[in-house]
Amino acid sequence: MSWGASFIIHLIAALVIGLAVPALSALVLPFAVRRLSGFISDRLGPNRVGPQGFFQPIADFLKLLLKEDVAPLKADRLLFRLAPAVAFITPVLAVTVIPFSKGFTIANLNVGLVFIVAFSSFTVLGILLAGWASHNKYSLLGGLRSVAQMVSYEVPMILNIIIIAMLVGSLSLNDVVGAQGKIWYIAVQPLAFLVFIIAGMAELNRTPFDLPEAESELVAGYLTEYSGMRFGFFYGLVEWGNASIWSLTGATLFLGGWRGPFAGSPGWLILKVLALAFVVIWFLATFPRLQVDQLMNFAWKVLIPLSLVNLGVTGLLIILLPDNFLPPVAAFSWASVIAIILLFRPVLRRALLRKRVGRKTTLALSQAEG
Amino acid sequence: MGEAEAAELAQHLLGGLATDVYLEADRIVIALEPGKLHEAALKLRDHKQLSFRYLSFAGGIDYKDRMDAVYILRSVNHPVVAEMRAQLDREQPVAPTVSDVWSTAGWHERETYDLLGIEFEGHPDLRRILTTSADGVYPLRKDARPHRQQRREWQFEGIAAPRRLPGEGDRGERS
Amino acid sequence: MSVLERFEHPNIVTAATDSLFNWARLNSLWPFTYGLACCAIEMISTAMPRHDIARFGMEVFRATPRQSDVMIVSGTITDKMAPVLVHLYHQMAEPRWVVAMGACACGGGMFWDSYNVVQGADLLVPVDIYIPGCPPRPEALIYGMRQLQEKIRKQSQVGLARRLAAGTMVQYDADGGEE
Amino acid sequence: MKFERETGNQKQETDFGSQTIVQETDIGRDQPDLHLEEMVLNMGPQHPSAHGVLRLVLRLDGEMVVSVDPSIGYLHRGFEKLAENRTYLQFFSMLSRLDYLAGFFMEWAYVRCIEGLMEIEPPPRAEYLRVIAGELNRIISHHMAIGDYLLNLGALTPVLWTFRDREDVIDLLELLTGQRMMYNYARAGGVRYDLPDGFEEQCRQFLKRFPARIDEYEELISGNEIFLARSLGMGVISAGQALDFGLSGPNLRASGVAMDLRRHDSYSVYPQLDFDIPVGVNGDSFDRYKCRIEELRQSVRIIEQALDALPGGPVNMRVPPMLRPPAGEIYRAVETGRGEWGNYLVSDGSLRPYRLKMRDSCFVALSTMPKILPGNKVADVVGIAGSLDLIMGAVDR
Repeated sequence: MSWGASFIIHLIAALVIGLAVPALSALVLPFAVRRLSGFISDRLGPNRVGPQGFFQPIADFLKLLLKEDVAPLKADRLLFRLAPAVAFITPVLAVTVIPFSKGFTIANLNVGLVFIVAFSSFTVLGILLAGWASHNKYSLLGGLRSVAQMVSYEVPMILNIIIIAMLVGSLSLNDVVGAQGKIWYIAVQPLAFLVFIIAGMAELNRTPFDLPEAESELVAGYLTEYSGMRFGFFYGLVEWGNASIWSLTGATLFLGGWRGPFAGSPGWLILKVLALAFVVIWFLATFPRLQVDQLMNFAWKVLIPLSLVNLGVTGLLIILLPDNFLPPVAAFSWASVIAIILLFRPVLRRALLRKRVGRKTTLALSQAEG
Repeated sequence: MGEAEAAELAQHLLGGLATDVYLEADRIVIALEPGKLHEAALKLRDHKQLSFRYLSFAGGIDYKDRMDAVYILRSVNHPVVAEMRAQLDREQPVAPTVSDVWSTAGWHERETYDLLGIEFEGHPDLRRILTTSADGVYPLRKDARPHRQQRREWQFEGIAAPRRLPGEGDRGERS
Repeated sequence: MSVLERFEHPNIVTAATDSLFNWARLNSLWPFTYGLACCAIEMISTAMPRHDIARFGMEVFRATPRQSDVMIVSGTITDKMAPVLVHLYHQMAEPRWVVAMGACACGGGMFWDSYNVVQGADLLVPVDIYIPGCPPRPEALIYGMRQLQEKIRKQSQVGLARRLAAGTMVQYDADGGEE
Repeated sequence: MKFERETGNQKQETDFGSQTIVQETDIGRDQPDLHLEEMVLNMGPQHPSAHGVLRLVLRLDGEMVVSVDPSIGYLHRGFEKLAENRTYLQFFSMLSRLDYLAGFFMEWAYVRCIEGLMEIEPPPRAEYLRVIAGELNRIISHHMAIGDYLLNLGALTPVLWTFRDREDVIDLLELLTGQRMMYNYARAGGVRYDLPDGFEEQCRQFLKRFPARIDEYEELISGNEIFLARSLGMGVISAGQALDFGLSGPNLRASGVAMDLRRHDSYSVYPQLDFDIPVGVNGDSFDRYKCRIEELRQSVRIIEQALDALPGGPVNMRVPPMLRPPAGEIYRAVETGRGEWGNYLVSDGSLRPYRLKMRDSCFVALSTMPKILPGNKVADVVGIAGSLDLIMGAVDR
């Protein structure tokens, strides 16, 4: 095949898949959120539009498409309109390096991991632009929070991706999936998986880290001034597109990618992605929101030291036992996860509480005095 | 300690400050000169046994010929309610503030100022709190007749009224 | 002959798009989180498990006027609140609807003669649906929203466009004055 | 199809009314290159955590609150003036609209005033029915308080769970009074209706079911590390401060002052009922939340006892149809879900109240915010406001 033809085929494939994955996730995931969180809170959720309410997201998006597109007078018009597009780069481009099955990768880069990390940072640029250009104080606060949060949580995220790269010995995602033929890395590195999940929630602005768009504090955060489809871009395509990218990355790195019983296929990958998305929704319906300083404390005082220790020990074990390093790494990782679960409360409380409460809070019951 | 006992104690405590101390409907009423409100308030709050450390509210009543400032106090130790009241001049109602005695009085006095027009001398932040009425209109005064008997049109400074097409959600045009 | 005049009467194009667009709009009515008084509690109850307005896809209560479609004026409007209400109405993006929930929003309710109460939301903004009651039960609010859906089902895009042409939607500068 | 405007889309900024006054702080003074500004953020009157129509003008240094100026009156409906223009009986129906989450307490305080002036005692059955209605009201009020507080902290599910159970209580109240929220149940000299058929069984079933539900809330909320981190040590009010601020209800008791008008004033038949008063230790948001949870349990106890001890007899007494209390002045208060609700009633012997002054606990709780909020983060503003359990209908009156 000539170079030109190959280029065009790849371009079309990238566009189709790159647009289809965010679009599909924007259609499926918000609906899943509403039904699942409805289930958790004893409700039904949307069930009138189409079978079991399945056309609800279609109606929502069509409506958003038809709605007036307002740009505030004092806003920086160009940046205001550009921001959703900038944020949308992440899910479109990052999906191109994900292996969907054996030999089915749009761009089989040998630096796939770096590529994903690099492009997942683009969202923050879009959000900062949106927050700044809106000329609204809530938006500004939301944008600033988002930058602080995403930059902080990028670090543990990358550290854990490096751990996987070290285990595999390659930065190519195909190699990562190939190396998980016998055992998935969730069994080898549960600690890294745990940190990956937590940091991912923060990267995705999901509860308990949904500070940038904290509805009860900042109205809608950086989205406050957006209406119509520009809002739809952020609300559906960017957020849930990113969620699916995160789930795809997680499934590839830790859950064996497209591998599965019987035969490896994209079907298994989709199942794993849905499982990870379920975790996101579950968190969303359960947790309250963290505070800004608690959020920062948690990243810099808990997650990053944890990841660094994990990285150091894993690297040491790989150097010391170059032939058979998986069992000791797994042993260390499992031991630390169990230790964290046992010591979870004191560690977390120390990290989160900004000032100690002297006495343990109890309630005295004043008995009848007559 | 019952009300009668507390009233006696208060009478003894305040001495010449109070013009009258009597019981009415389960509460001790302490009538005072407006100038002596602050001093009496301090004494009532700091007394060990009476310990009126809790101010329920500070308000006012317009009696057409005079204006009364009313303070309801609650004793922390005993189930006793006391009322301080002072008669003010209706045309120029001025009372000393007790917001330094009980900080809760700050907002209650603002509200009384807003609704009745009683000015509290020494109040740190005496602004209107509830209404947007013009100066000099105090809705709770008996001679104020602020009632609306008809639907009126609204125009806001700096905000345009939404335009309507004929028949679009405008009851005024249809009826 | 302007485009609007050409589409004066429904034709095969507008009828089909009308039904599709209206289907999307009426099935995705996102209310505005704008609780004023007592009725707000019943409005919240409507979104809660027993009554669950989410079944109709209406549980997405947006806190910012930009992203909401229907403003439920739930409660008494006071003098101090009236300019805010108009302001928020202006900030909503078209197409937008207003539901007056409860006696106070319909006509002042039992506070009609108070010195600080606006006698009905329709003195300030165009109201599409009136829901009587003090406060209306959640069932009544759901019924009102269903009526609004019926209203939307019958509306035509031409009508909306004519509204545009008639200058219903006004330009505002940042200080709220008309341009 | 988009409704683009012909000359571009122009609308206003969202934070209406806020002046963009910018003041330089002292921090940057010695560093001329560093330009620090305080930001004025206008929270409300339309804000998801404004509990209706509260407006807070915050002065922020970054995310840190420097000063707070609550602006109220967005729901000032002029109750006190309206009372002077309605007869005593006409005004009964308006009272529940004050604190619309627990409207029966307002009626109770009002009839206590009238009964005090007329010097009549309602029959005992009526007093018990009032206690039952009042405690059911306290339960729904605390339901809203807990759910709304957690919603302010960003947790979605608790508010849905509490509202699920709130509907059960509302069913009971509807059975008892005929209305979901606005009861119009109390009458001078008794209550309006006797117990309907089937109320007692339904109520007992609910009381049997409800403690498990409270445990369920605690399981979801109280042990959650994020909730603890957001509530422990937040908005601390010491006992002395609380008395000075004039707080009442759970807000006061969370600070360690065991003052409950049900005990302190011993009105109605509360002296004959056995219940505890939960008292906090630290006076922070967590204690306020915990006090409310505990009061839910105590309310269950009270209703059970009241149902057991319910005497027979009439539920109201004959009073003249046109109420005309003798001239006099009286102050009577009841303990609502939020604290002391007091009415100061001045009667001149005519058909209408001469003056009705209402004392509200949320108004007082709100007035503490300028003192306790500075130094906290923006997110804590809504957190602490949620834990104080404000209801604007009662604040603005």
